This record gives sequence, C-alpha cells and structure tokens, in this order.
Amino acid sequence: MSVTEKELGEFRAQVSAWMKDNKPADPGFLLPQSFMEVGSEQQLEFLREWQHKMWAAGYLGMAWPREYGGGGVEPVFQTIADQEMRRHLVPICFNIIGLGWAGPLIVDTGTEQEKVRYLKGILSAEDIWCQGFSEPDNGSDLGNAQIRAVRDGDEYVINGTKIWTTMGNYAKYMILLARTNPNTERKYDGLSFFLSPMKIEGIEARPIQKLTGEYGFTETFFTDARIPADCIMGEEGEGWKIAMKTLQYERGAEAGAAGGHSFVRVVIDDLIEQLGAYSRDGEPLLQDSLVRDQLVKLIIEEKALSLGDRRAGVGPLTTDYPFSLPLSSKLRITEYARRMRQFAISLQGAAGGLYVGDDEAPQGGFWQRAYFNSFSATIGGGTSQVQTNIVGEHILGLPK
Amino acid sequence: MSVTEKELGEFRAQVSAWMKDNKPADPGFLLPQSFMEVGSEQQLEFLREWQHKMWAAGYLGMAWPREYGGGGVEPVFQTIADQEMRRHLVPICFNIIGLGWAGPLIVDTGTEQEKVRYLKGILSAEDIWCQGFSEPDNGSDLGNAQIRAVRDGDEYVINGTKIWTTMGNYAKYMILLARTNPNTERKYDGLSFFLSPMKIEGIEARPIQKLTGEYGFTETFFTDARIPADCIMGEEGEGWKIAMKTLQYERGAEAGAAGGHSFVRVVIDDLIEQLGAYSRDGEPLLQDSLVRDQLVKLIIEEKALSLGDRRAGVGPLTTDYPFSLPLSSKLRITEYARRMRQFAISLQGAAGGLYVGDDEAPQGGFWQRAYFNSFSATIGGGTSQVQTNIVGEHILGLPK
Amino acid sequence: MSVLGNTTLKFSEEQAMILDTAREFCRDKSPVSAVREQLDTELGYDTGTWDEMVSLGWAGIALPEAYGGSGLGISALVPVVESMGRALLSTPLVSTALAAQMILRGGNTEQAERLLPDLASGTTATLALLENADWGDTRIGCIVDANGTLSGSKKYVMDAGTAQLFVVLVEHDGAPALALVRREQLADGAISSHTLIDQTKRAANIDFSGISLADADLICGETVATALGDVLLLGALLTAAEATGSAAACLDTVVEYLKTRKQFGRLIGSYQALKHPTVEMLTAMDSARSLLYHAATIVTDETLGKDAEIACRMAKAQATEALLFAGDRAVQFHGGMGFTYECDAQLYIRRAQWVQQQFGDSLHHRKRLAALLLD
Amino acid sequence: MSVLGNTTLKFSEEQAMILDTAREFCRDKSPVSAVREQLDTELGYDTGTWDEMVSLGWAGIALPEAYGGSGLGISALVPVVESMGRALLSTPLVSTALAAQMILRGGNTEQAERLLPDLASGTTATLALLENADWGDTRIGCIVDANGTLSGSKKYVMDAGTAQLFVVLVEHDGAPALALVRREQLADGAISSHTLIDQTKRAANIDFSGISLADADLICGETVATALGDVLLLGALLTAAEATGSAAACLDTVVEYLKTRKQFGRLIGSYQALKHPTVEMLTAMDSARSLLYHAATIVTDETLGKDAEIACRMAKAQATEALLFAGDRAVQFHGGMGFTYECDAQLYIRRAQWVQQQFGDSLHHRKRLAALLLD
Repeated sequence: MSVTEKELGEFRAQVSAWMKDNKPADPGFLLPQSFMEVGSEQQLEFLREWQHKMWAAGYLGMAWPREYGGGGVEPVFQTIADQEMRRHLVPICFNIIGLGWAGPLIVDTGTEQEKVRYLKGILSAEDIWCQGFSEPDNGSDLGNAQIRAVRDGDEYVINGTKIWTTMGNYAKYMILLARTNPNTERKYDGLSFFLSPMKIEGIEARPIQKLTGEYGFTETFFTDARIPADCIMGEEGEGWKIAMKTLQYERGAEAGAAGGHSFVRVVIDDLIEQLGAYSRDGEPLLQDSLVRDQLVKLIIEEKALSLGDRRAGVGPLTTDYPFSLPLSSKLRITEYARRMRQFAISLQGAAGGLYVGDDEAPQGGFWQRAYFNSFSATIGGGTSQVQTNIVGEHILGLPK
Repeated sequence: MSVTEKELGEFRAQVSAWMKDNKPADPGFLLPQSFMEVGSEQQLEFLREWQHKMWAAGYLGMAWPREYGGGGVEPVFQTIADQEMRRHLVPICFNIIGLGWAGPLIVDTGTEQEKVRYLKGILSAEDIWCQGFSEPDNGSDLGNAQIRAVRDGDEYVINGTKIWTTMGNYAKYMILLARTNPNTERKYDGLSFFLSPMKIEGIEARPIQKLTGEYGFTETFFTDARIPADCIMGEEGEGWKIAMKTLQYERGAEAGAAGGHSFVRVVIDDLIEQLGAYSRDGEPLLQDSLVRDQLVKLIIEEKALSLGDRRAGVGPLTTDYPFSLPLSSKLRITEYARRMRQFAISLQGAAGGLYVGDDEAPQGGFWQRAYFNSFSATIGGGTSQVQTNIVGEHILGLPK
Repeated sequence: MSVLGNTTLKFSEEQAMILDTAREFCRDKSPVSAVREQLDTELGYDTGTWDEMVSLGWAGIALPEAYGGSGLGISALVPVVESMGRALLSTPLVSTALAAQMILRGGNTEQAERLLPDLASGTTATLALLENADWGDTRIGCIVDANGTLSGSKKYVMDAGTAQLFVVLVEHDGAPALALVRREQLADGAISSHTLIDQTKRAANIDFSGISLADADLICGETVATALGDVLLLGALLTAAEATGSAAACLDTVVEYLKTRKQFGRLIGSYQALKHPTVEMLTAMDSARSLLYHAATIVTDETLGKDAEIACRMAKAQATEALLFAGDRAVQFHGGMGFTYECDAQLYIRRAQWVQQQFGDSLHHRKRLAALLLD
Repeated sequence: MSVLGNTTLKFSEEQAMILDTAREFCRDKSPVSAVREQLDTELGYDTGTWDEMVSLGWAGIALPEAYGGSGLGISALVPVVESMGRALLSTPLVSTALAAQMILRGGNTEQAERLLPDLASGTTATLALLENADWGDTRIGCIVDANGTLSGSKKYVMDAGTAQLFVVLVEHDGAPALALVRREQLADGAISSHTLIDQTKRAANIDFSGISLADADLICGETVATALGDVLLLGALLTAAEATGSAAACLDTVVEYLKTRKQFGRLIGSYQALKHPTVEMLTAMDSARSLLYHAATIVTDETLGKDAEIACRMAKAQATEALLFAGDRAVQFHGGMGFTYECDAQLYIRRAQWVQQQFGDSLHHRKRLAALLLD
C-alpha cells in the first residue's frame, strides 16, 4: 500500500538482472514445459535445485510470513518477480501444488504447528506436494469423490484410488479430498480435506505414461493406508469448502500463492522465429502465401487473446457479458494452443515425422511434444466441451 | 427389360437433340433455381409453358399409363430424359409435387376416377399441386400434425394451418396430411391423407417472403374449409402410411415419378467459369494462391461427393457402414452447397455487396441468391443438425 | 520484440460516456421496426434521427476544434459507430466522417477551414474511390485534365443519394489527387443507384464527367497518397466497428431465440449442436471487439504508423469473419423461421455480405498483414 | 468438360476378394496388442507375418507375371495397404512395392528380370529419395561420378533397417539417375536410425558415400524422370490407402468409446458436442475412401496421366486431413484416458503426424492440383 512506483521499478530491475545472471544453462535434456510433465529424476533434481536457488535469492514466497521462510512483503513484489521469471523464460517452479495450493491454504487457515511443519519445505523445494482430487470414474466431478477415509482411533484409514496425481511418485505430501461420510444428503457434505503423507505403507503411486511417452502423473492407490488423524484440515465434512477455497489461490500471488511460474508459455513468436530455417518447394517457407496467411490468422487470434486480457479490465467495454472474457479464457487459450502447435508440426515437412530423441528433430521435437501435451489443457480442468457448455450456460444464459 | 443398349443410346441422342433445339432463350428475368422458388406469375407462366412443351414432346410421364397422358414405356427412358434435362441446363419442371409426389401415388393406389381426374393435368402443367405436410409448430415432426379434418356428412371440415406450402397460392390441389382422430394411442394413427382442392372458401394461402426477398412458399390457413369426403386417399387413419409412401417417390423415375428435374444443380464449374472476369489487387483472381487453394479444396469435396455416389453402389467398399453414404448424402451435399456459394460471394470484391436487381451484380446476383436459397436445403427436410444426429445414431450407432 | 507488437488498450471516461449515450440513443431511435421501415426508402435513413445525431456532436466528434469539431479523434467515433452497427442504424455518419478525414489529412488549411465546419455541423459528404470491384486495384481512371475538367465515373459510392459533397479520387498531372465536387455540380442522371444486398445501406454509381473544378477544389501533392492510405485504414476500422456491433446484436438475437424456442420438447438452446457454435459466435465477437478497441486506442490524427495499420487491418479481418459466421448461423439456427424475410436473421446475414467487402475483405487485409508482420 | 473430370470408380470381384482376405488377415495378425509389441522392436514388424504376406502373393501382387508377380497392378495393392492401415500393421510391403515400381518403370529389361522376381518373392527393398525435409525440393546432392562411385547421403529412408536393396535417387552426368545398392555394399555405421513420431514405422539416414556401382546397377536416361514422377504419385496413393484405413479404425475406436463411456450419468456419445464431430470423422473418411478407390481404378502400369495424377493427389490430400482430424479428436474425446500412452488414440494421432508428411502434405498436393485444375 505504501509501496511507491519507484520502489517497484527498482525491484523489477533487480529481479530482472538476477534472472538474467542466474538463468540456468540448457541442461542437455528436455525440461518439462509445465509442472504436469516432470517425468524423470533428472528433471526433478534440476528443478528442485532451481527452485531452491530462487527461494534462497528471495524471489519465492515473498508475501508469506518471514517466520516460515517467506519474505513478509507486499504481494505485488511477488507478482513482479513472477512476471520477470516468465519474461526471462527461466525454468518453471515445479512444486506448484505446494507453492500455489497447499501453501497458501496453510498460511491462511493452518495451525501454528502446520505452518512450522510444512511451509519452509514447500518454498525450499525440499518437500514436494501433490494433489489428490480427481478419481478414475469421476472425471472432473470432484464433488463425487468416492475414496473413503474412516476414523479409527487417532488415525484415518484410507481406501480408494486417485488419478492424475502430479508427481505422485515424488511427492512427500498430498492434499487429499476424501469421503468421511457416505450417507450425507448432499454428496458435498460427506467430504473432508487432508494433508496426507505419501511415503507410507498402503499408498502406491503408479506412474502414468502419457501420450508423449513421458511421465508426470500417477494413479495413486490407497489400501488401508493409515494417516494421523491430525492430518485433517478443518472439520469432517468441510472438505468441499476447503477444496474450493484452494482452487482460488491459483489466481497468483495476489491471491496468496507463493509465486513462481508453473508452465512455459508457448507463443507464436517461438514458431515464427524458427521458420527461417524451413523450406518448401526449395524456397523459404516464409514466402509461401498459404503459410503466411495461416500464420497471420494465428497472430490475429493470439493478439486478440492478449488484448482480451486488457479489455476484461475495462468495465465499460464488457457490459454485455461481463464475465465472458475471463470465463472463456481457458477455453480460448487452450484450444488456440492446440491448433497452433499442430500447425507448427505441419510446417516441418518430412522432419515433422521425427520425434523427441531424434538428433534431427526440429527443436528437439519441441512442437510434437508441445502438441501432445496441449491436450492436458484441453482435457484437464474441464474438457473444452464442458468449458463450452459452461460459457454457453453461464455467460449467454442458454438452457442446460 | 427387353430394351437394348442400342435403343437407349438412340433415345438419349434424340432427347439430347430435342433439348438442345428447344431449350428456351433467357427470358430476361431470373428463373427459379428450384421448385421452391416460384415467386411470380411471370415465372409461373414461363415454367408452365415449358413443362407443357416437354410433355407434349413426350419427355414427361413416360412411364405412366398412356390412357392418362403418360407414355407407357419403361422408366429407364424417363431416367435418361431427366439426365439430359439436367445436362442441357433447361429450366426446371416446377410442378414437381404433382409429378413426383401426388402423381405416382395416384398412379399406384388411386381409383380410376382419381386417375382420370388428376393425372393429365399434372403432366400438362394445367393443374399445379402443392404439399401440406409441415405445420408452424412442428418443424419437421410430421407425425405430430395438428390440423383437424372432421367428417360432416359427405364433407370433411378442415381447420388449422400448414406452412412451407410450395406454390400454395398458385396450386389447384394439395396433398394434405390432417388429423381425423385426436384420440389415438399412437399419434400416427390419427392421421389421414387428402387430395384437397385449394381454390375454395376457407383456404387462404398467404405467401411467405423469403430471406432472398422473393416468394415461393405460403403459410396456408384452413378455416372451416369444406372438402368433399371422397378427397380422402385410402381409409381414415392411413394418412401416415400414405405420406411415408409418397416420400419414396422422390427417388425418381424408377420409383414412379413422372420425371423432370426440380432444381438446378449448382456445381463448382459454374463458379470457376466466371472467375476469369474477376481480379484482386489488379491481377487475375485465379492467380491468387489462396483463392486457388480454396477452390481446390472445394473441387476435392465436390469430387468426393460425386465419387461417393459411385462407391455407394459397390458393395464390398461399403461394408463398414453400409448406409453411410446414402444416409449422409443430404447433409454432405447441402452443407457443401452452402459453403461453396458463400465462398463464391466472397470472391466478388465490392460487387459482392450488390444484389439481384442491380445491373452490375455479377451473374445478376446469382450467387447471393443461391447462397440464401441454400438454407432451404440445410433447414428443410430436417436441419443439418438433425441430419447429423440421424447419421450419428443410425449409422454409427451412437446413443440418442 | 514480439510479433504481437503493440497491445495497448485504453478507454477514457469520455469514451465510456460516449459509448453509453450512443448505445442508448441507437437503441431508442433504431428498434428493429424502425430499421425495417427504412429498408426500401430512398435515403435509407431517417433525417430527423440524423439531425439529432448532429446535434449530439457526432458529425464533428473526430474533427479538431479549430474546424468546429470536438477534437476527440477517431477513437471517439468508434463507440458511436459500433453502437450504430448494433442497432443496424444507417446514417451518413461514416461516409461523412471519412470524407472529412480525407480533407483534414490531405487538404490544405484553406480547404479544411472552408469545408470541415460544415461537415462538423451536419452537411453530409462521402468518398468516391472505386472504379471497379477490386479494392486492391490502385489504378485510377478518373482524370482531372489541365483545364480542371473531370472525366470518368466511380462505383459503390456510399450514401451518394444524400451527400452534398463528394471527395473523388482522381488522377491529375500523372499523380493521384482528390477532387471536391459539390452535389449541385453533378449532371442530371449522373447518379444511378445500386441495389445492395444490405438493404439498410445505400450506394450508387456516379458519372463525374464534364464537371469543371476550381483550383481550390482540387487536392494535389504528396499529402494525397498518405491521406488516402490513412482513410482506407480508417474506413476499414469504422467498418469493423459497425460489423462488431452487428455481430453482437446478431448474437443477442440468436441467444434470445435459443432461450425461447422449443423443439422435440426441449428449448433448442440446450442442444450442444446449437449451443457450442453460439459460444463460437461469442468468442469471435469478443476477439473482434478487443482488436477494435485496441485499434481505436492507437489511431490518431497524425499519419497512421505501422502499429495503427496492423491494428486497423486486424480489426477489419476479425470483425468480418465474426459477422459472416454469426449471420450464417443465425439463419440456420432459426430453422424455417430463419428462411423468412420476416426473421431478423436476414438483416444480419445481408449486413455480413456487405461488410465483408467494404474497404477490403479479410483476405485483402491478411495479405497486407503478412507483409507487415512477417517480412 | 467439368473440372471434376474423370469420376470412374470400379472394383472387380478379384479386388473384392483381396480386400476380404487382407482385412481378415490383418485383423487376425495385428490386433492392437501385437501392434504395441512391435513399437520398440528394432525392425518394427514381425517377420513371420511378413513371410505369410509374401506367401499370399502380396509382395508381387502389383508386378507383372513376367517378373514373378500376379499382374494385378497397383489397384490390387490398395485394398491390402488400406487393410494394413486399418490394423496399424507395419511391414516393408509399401517400401518394397514402391522400390519395385521404380525399377519396373525406370529400369531396363535386364534389371527388371534380375531384380523384380526376388522382390516379388519377399526380398525387401526401399527407396532413398530425400536429402532434406522438403518433399518439393527437386535438387539432388547424391552423386554417382564417372567412375561409378556414389557420394552423399539420404534421409527418411523407410524400412532401412530391413531393406536388402536400396533404390537411390542420384545425379549422374548432370541428370537424375537411380542407383541400385545392395545392403551388403553399405559401410559399417552407414545407417543411423530416426526416432519417428509414429512408433509403428521405421526410417533412417543412410550414408552411401564410397559405394562403387557396376554399370548394370545404375538406371539412367529419360525413363528416370517419368518413373520418379509416377512413383511419387504411387507413394502418395499408397500412403493415402494406409491413412484411410487408419482413419476408419480410429473412427471405430472413438465410436466404441462413445458408446460405452458414461459421464454425468449419460453415455458420452449422446452429447452432440462429441456426436457431431464424430460424424464429421465419418464423412471425411468416407470422402477419403471414395477418392482412394477412384485413384485405384485409374492408375495403371503405364506412365500415369493427368487424371491419375489428380486422383492420387486428391486421395492423399483428403486422407491426410481425415486422419489428422480423427487422431486429434480421438485423443480429446477419450478425455483423461486419451492423454495416456495406454489409450489407443495415441497410435492414431501419431500415425496422423507421420502420414501428413509422407510423400508430401496436403498443401503440397493442393498446390499441384491447382495447376492441374485451374491453369
């Protein structure tokens, strides 16, 4: 509040310089494009070291209390730091379930004991966190979670299966949504929220091989897994409310997250930059009218997305459907990303048939992998089809 | 059956020569592109004369009995005559509800009296027929027809409304689907089928102005309209069965229709032919790579449609989804037509903003009008959306 | 530097007030019944409505105060034109504004002082640019000879039936020039009206042959080419504004129908086959609107730079595509009703065909964008 | 004359029998479990299956009887390759058949007599054409010098790991020529394998430098250019056949899932958001299949004419688009499952990426079609 523009400007310059100086060199193996793609120990250790370094330099958890490893300053500093991370294209902050979900929840509502026990490990990347919301048969219908947690003395006994657990095989803790009461009238009222240990008997995190051939998620099986009763957050039956609160933190530092960027944005510039090396019919590809026209279409689309973010902040220009831009944003961005990446492959000629691991694959197979990974965003968090329903019903008021 | 290839070849040559010699000159006003577009007396009289001429020459009703004005020969001759009409781009046979729907029904199942009374007038174009199936609130759900026909002595009293009555304001007769019994268990069982006079008290056919600004259909209001009881075809309650039978005749001469082509097929050649006159950026339009690519895409699509008709006849090549090609044909053809016509307008530059009636409109506004009229086919007879459901459910077996 | 380039979007309180006023005005004055009443009138608009618009200051809103305008620039005109597009309200506002911009940017001070105050206070004017259907054809066949005599004709002159002043693109002394022709100089029968697909619009062929020009009514020199370039972009921008408004209104019309019409026992808006494309209309319109107000943010009275050119072209390309899609689907989704002249869907599909061509179609603009962005 | 041109489509009883046999064979030998077993093997196919295919006569099905074939032409190979595509069954059949066609069409009688009977009886061969990723690049960097020594390397050589004979496009004496290289002539380490996105396929870079050719192993003269032109078209055709089969199988996979998977209490295939695009997959596949068998109807052993060229290019363009769409939607429509390697959708989306590029993408073919159809 009392921060001046000048201070912020100076801070930005300082972060920027640090990022520039400390951005790690290419490690010689493919890095994950998002926190959902950490598939090897090699990647994990590299990212752990990088997050630790950023935290040690004071650029993570800036708005969290100093006593738990945070910086104790205004969130706006973190926002700036995050922007600079993205701008300098530094590696991602992989431990995002801790930094952006579990951490802020503990800061906001945790006990003193929980804060002491968990927060610093999240920031330093010592403790990796995962998320246990989705289940195999429920798609994105979280309220329908079936995994059971039964109180037995000072423990809960957990039985059931979670899926799409990011880094489930590496994580030390999970934020777990489980059913403590199967007989409530509203299905939501039977859910409870736990900060569960992962490295205990009865929990098996089986890596899921993705479309890309890589890993990043697990299917997580609980078989009579016993966790201390004090792992519960809040009271029994408050799980749904807490889970919904958790999802709010995703909105970034201003909403309480510890910061860090969790995915590499792939923009049209990345594509255009590389096209100079491509040819078609023996001529530079960028001289082909059809390719040019397709690129211009994509540029217009990406520019409109970017300008949409600006316009969303201008009240008088959003009076028709006030939440149209923010609510359709995930749909528009993820579908654009998918098409753009698919198009990128189409430009590579015979080399488009090569894949990650081939020395001659353009950009190491970056676009092939990026295209395949784009489905995690058009499917996860509500498929594009479901998102379209939501926009149609909530924004346009069309009947269900 | 006993017809030889040689006879057929000779006949084709003879029809072809006749069409070439007798094809009417451009009348100086726009002719309808289909029988659903007859919107002025001028068009009507022109088409009436043309149909009469074709019949008098022996090229309509060729397979109908001689005693009722037909030719009494094998249907294959009519099929050939129809092909030549299309090939020579002669004007359409506008009285198609008579020629292709009511007529064959009467030939097949009518009484002697009905045959004598109706058939010749259909062929000679003296008597125009219209169709009263659709109703304002039922879309294409014919079985739900609500118009009432109540027996009163030797008359039926009709009350209700029909819509999309082709040439309702010009027609002398209507094939009318009406409800004689509102209390049947299955809604279909309460329907009866009438050959109703149109020029009587109590029937008002109000022309519907179309999207194009032209006419062609009416909304037809029945208010205590009294028709002779012997106008009924078959028995009370057989209306649905007879209506379904009627729809079968649409398949052409081999199915019993009197022949004649009822719409002008608009093909990609028509478009390409005209593009020589267009320019873009001061250069011939046909040299523009993007226009060329779009045209090639359309040509591929039209060629695939055409080849689909061929493949549909090759059993071993249709084993996966045997009825896929015929059942999706309406959907594919009408959607293609709409897109192709819309594209045609886009090529005209500023002249694309001109319309029928402007001296300088390219081809007299042909493409603008054709685009607008194309919706009659993507909407009428089951919208493309409904057609897609039908293909998905009946061909692919997807759940309703 | 990102290929996205300039992505500023600002909207002042003043613009917000103008938008508010304009939307309310257009809604009041131009319900669809009023639009339909004008479809076959000669002028195509209600002169009373136009007079009120003039008295609200909109005719001069983009002109400098020195010439009787409000000095708010084109960026203040955009919300007005968008609102007109939304209400399908046709008036000579855009034609007059573009003619005024041509004089402002191309003419000398004497010409500006003599003509612009009239235009700012409601005298109607228009541009006469095209001689054939090709917006990309740069040849000029209309000539002003050494004696100041005009020969040749122009096509597709918007609002020709009402314009008092014509700014005519001509060739003079081997270079592009602009002839300022007053209505009374036209020969009898010089104007022959077009029949447009968008019946809310009016345009005509005009034969200018034989008109004698005073020196003061000819704009020559280097300013002509830059003024022409700018005005073609501003024309694209204002057409985009109108199209974006029309696309939004078309969407509303579709949504309204989908929320009330039942078929097979269900509200048709519940079918994804209609719901999902309707969401596409929304996102296409949203994109058009974002690009539109970005362009409105960066165009100024100065010669338009590369960023402004990119912005105007993108706005036009996107708005065109959005409205073409919306108009086409509006007809289809209204079913049998959509196929009638009575259904409002026809107003939008017709507007879409006109809009796509006015000041160049999206192919035209994307081709130029490719050169600006990729070379 | 219509721009649609030749629209014949015939399918003989013999072809029908071959299609029947091939579909059954491929279904039996290549269930998806067998496909997955081959994904990371060195050769990428089961040699036992290949031997059976050879014994069914398919290796020589398109070759003249004089050279040990069945004399049925390429049109008999199309149903076999389509069936393989449907079952994702990879073998060196296409590579071998294309290499054989190159020798048949380009080589002299001595060469044909010496080499083709072996190929017809199961000796594997392949083409080495590309030196960079650009299918439209006609420059040749591989040279056979006056002494018959080869220099240069080729990329993207299909089935290089198993081929016994390589037909290499080279330059000799300033003109295109074909070098016939036997596997044993390759230097140690000459082959370096590619990692392909379609894991059912195998290809490699090959360095041919230093190999000495006997005169009899060089094909020169005017036949080379026409043979090359023909084989590029036949390659496109056979790739289209494979892609059409894969698209049909992908559709089946999607339909099966949509008929059994429930979400929000309903079978997901009842949602129009999934149902309608699935119908689009069907119609795109249907179009591809119609174009494919039209092309199969009109290609012959003679030099391919304009109609055949048009047909092959259209078949490839359409099949490519159909499979790209089907593969993409297959992943999406399988939801979370679709994002796993375990789900078969990945096999099709990967096949689609490979198919789109093999023998030129749809842009490549449409560009050439434009010249054939519009000039």
